[in-house]
Amino acid sequence: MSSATLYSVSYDLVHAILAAIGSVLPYPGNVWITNPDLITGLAVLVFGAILLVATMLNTILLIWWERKLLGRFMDRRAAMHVGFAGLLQNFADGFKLFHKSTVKPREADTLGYLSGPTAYMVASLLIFGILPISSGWNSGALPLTLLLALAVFSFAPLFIFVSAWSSNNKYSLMGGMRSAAQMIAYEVPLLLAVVAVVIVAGSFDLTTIVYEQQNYWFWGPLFLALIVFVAAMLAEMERIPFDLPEAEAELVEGWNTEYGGMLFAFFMFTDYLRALIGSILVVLLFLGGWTMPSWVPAAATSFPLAGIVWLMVKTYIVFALFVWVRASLPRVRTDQLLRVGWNRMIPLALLSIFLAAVLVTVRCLPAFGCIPSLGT
Amino acid sequence: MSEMWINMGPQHPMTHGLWNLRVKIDGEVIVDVDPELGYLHRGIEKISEDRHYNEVVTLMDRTCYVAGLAWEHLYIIASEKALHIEPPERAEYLRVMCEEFQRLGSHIMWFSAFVVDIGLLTPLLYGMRDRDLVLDLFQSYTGARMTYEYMRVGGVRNDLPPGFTDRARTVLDWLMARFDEYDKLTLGSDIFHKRCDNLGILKANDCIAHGVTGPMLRSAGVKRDLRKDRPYAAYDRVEFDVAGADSADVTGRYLVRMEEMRQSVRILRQVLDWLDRNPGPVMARELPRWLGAPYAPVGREGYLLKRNYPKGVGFSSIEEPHGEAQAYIVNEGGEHPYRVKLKSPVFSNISAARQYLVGYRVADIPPIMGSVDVCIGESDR
Amino acid sequence: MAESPGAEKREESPILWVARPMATAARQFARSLWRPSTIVYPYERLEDPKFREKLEVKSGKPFGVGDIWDNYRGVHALNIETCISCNLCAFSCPDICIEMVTVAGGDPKHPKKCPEIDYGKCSFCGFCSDACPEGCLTMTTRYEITTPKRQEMVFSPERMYEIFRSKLPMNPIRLARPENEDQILLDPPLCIGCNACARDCPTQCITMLDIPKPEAKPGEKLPRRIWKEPVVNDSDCVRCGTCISVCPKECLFWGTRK
Amino acid sequence: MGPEELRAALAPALGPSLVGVEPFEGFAARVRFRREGATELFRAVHGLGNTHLSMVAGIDWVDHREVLYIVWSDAAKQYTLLSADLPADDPHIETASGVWPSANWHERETWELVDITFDHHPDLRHLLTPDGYEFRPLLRSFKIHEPEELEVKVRHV
Repeated sequence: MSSATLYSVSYDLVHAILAAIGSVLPYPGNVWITNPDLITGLAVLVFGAILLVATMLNTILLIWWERKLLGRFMDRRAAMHVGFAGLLQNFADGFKLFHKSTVKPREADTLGYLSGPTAYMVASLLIFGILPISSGWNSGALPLTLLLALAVFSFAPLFIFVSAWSSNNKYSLMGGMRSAAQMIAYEVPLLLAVVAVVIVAGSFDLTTIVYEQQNYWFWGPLFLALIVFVAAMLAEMERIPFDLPEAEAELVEGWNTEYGGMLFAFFMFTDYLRALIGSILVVLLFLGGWTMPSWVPAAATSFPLAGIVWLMVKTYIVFALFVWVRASLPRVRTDQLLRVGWNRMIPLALLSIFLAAVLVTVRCLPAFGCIPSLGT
Repeated sequence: MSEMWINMGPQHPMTHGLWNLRVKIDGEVIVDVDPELGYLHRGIEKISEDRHYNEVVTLMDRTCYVAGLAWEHLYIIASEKALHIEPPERAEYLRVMCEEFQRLGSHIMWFSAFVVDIGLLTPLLYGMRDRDLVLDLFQSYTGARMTYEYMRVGGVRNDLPPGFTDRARTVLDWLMARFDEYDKLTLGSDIFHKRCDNLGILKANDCIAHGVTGPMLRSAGVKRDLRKDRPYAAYDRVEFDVAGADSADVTGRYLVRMEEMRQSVRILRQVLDWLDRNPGPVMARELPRWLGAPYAPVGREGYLLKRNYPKGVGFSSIEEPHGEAQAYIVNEGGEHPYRVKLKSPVFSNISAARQYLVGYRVADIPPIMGSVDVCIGESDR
Repeated sequence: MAESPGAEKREESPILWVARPMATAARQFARSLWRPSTIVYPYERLEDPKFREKLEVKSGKPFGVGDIWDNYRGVHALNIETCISCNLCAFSCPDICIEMVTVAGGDPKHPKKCPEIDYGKCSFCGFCSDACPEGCLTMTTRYEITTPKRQEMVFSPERMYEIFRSKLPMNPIRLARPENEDQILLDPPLCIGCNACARDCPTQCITMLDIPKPEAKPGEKLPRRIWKEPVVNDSDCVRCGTCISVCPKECLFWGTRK
Repeated sequence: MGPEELRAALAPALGPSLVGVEPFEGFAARVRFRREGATELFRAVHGLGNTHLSMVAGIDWVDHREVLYIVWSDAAKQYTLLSADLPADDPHIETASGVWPSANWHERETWELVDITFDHHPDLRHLLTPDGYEFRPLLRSFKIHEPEELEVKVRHV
């Protein structure tokens, strides 16, 4: 366990640069520039910038990954001309969206129309500030990271509904209402499934949860919770088969019907941001996070940043599963979705909590081994 | 939310064409609907009155852009009756082949559009891919992929190119294997049944009263198929079964159309065998001069030669991919038809929209309208 | 009754309901992993015979239309040298998009006229190439005519001659002529022997033959005319109707010779 | 059902408004009737098993107009053609949509294109043409081309 965190690295970086500058500056300047408050402030900025760029790159890569996978599922090639294998296609699309003008409907409420997508994106980006991505690479030592991440994650329906309401369009409104109903309905099973993990791991801290999985990953014993979590996550991410709020066939484009240009890019980007968060959460909670099983040769897990690489590999594999589901299943209807959510998912989630409790009681599984915090 | 009218169309992903479905909703429940047509009305019936019989064929391709050959067939049968011309037998078989390939193409196109309506994007591409094979076949003998201009009064434009029948059989084998794949993606999925069972129910009595025909009627248990009931061209000489279902819902229509595609393949195999065995002329021997294509229809200075050609009325009714299509052509002895009346099955099927939409939810509109197989080109004409 | 492939499977375990479509999609994924069915259009073209061969061998799927792709009705190719200016293409065009324009090569009295096609109006129905008696107006596999300028959609005869000389595959399909073709008939009493039909006939199949000048009966005036009559060589005639339209006395007409 | 049987079945109900029943190619028969007996005829024909009305069409014969109804009987598997001549100056006829609901849209179309008014029609609005469209395109008097372009020399052979 190294003590370097992303924040400490950026602090050291800023400190070194400012010290170097300060050594050549005359008297009042060099004191001022090595002021600890300034270093801290700049370090936070650098930390944020690195995080933002990494997140954006990852999200765009995720879109590329989905396009390529979906293309093969559909017996076609996806983006392939801009950059190697179309890797830069999404940048091109993004630039196109960025230089389009924002056309606001005349009757739309300006404040809500503009702030909705922005808040939606910012709230989702916040989560990356607290997600641990490798050992020691968590940004702060919060004891309740999981809870905070899920709380911020569930802000989304509010912003979606604000955007939908303020764009003054019947389709947007219906999409927004569906979205709110759906997200609230699936928030409950999502949290209940998480509770199963928390019971076993004994902590709300994601780093701790990952370390509790060093003997075996939770997906095996907590398979039911995994199923519930993935299904609820699909609904939270609004992907097929649960993409009713933006069902193209009946609601045009759902709550973002009236958005174009950069604001639409915000929505689009944030959808994939949330997909990335969802996939990372699945990996952290059930698939051992950045750790690998002991039979994996040490050379494969000990190179620099190995934890981040393995976490990302797992994340992309989990996301591929989401894409696979999207490629093969039709969309369900609102009432069916809500009925499944309340009538099926919640009992299953409760059952998974019961199973988790059983697991805690028996402590050790014969084939898998024990959870560290529970002892042998 | 209280009751409100929303306009689904003319630019809406559900419409599959240029039309407007005005829906009155109470929350998510449909209270009333009012379809509006006419966005694609090009006056084909009027333009036909100003064109020579063979030139009207170019308009018929544009009538329904996914079933051009079926409409050519409809028009040609009626105008041959009006002009008292008998096509050779090989031409009749070729026309049956055209119509069945067109049915395959149209139904696959319908499948592609329908699965998107229920949110299934993958089979859309499968359907497009497989329809392209049918279009390739069309291109190889008509020369075009969408606007074929293949049939002529008195026969067809040209015979099949060498090697066509073998290639067509390969395509049919490929398609038959793909149909099973389609079924696995749709019928094999629980969500599909959740979405489509007991949806958009239109019972047989309502179908007949509102003039609904085609797969919608057959899915309600009425096995009316003009190819069987009132055989035209060479349909009395091929074997096939009429597809049918009892459920009268969206799933029933899906089953009927998939079964029809399989029956089309069955018909096509027989027709291809026949065509292999029986070479012959594809154009009638006795044609009025101005009907043969390679002639000047009029003299250079607008010099028109009026012949005392027998007058007549031609009526044809065929089982187009969407249902019962009819043409009524009045020949008053001139080069141009006096009146061409076309009846589109989609026109009647849309007109009954209130019967099968009211009471369902907004989310059900795309699958229901998708199962109707709307083609606005032919309903507006 | 169509048997429902889903009906008997309803008793199966619910996990299959999700697994079956997912397995189908995965199978397709594996199939298209190496080579999806799409072709990369601007770089790979189905009208390119080399690419077609490669595709058919590798994919094993019935994609592409093989050599009969050449039957495609695309942009016209015009062989100006063999064009006889018969006007039939312009006559037969349902969209009235063909205009006969003068090209170099004719004598000043009878300028040579060849078709100029406006692809903004053309519907590619192929009636013109069907009508062409000399086979000089054919359709090729070229289909890219998009241009930002509307004037560039009008293809002059010289431009179509360029296409002809570029050796693109031509549509080999020819329409068979019916056997009971009408012929050019003459209404002898009306004819004045003016030679207009023989002069303008694009195939030179009309010859003016001398007819005996009748003896004028007493009190009767002979008509003022040249004592010649056109005779049409039916095997050379392309039935373009030029003679009928240039006849000043309307004495030629379509009909069947007994 | 041949023309003679059809006449025997229809004559009592219609009386003088039945002009004639004649054989017609492609149909079981062609029933010509006067518009005064339209509703009775529709009821009678519907009662004979012709439950499906497949099309309503109008033809403008310049001096008069003709309205056509094509009905289908599932039992006999035959079409029957019903036709009535209407005067060109006052072309109206009773609606068939009370007997066959499918006539609704066909009659709207015939009304707007051929200018035949259907009395007591529940919803006689423009369907294919825009609301307030004043022309009746399928009348012979509506020319696509300018009149001088249509003038051609005609010679009968």
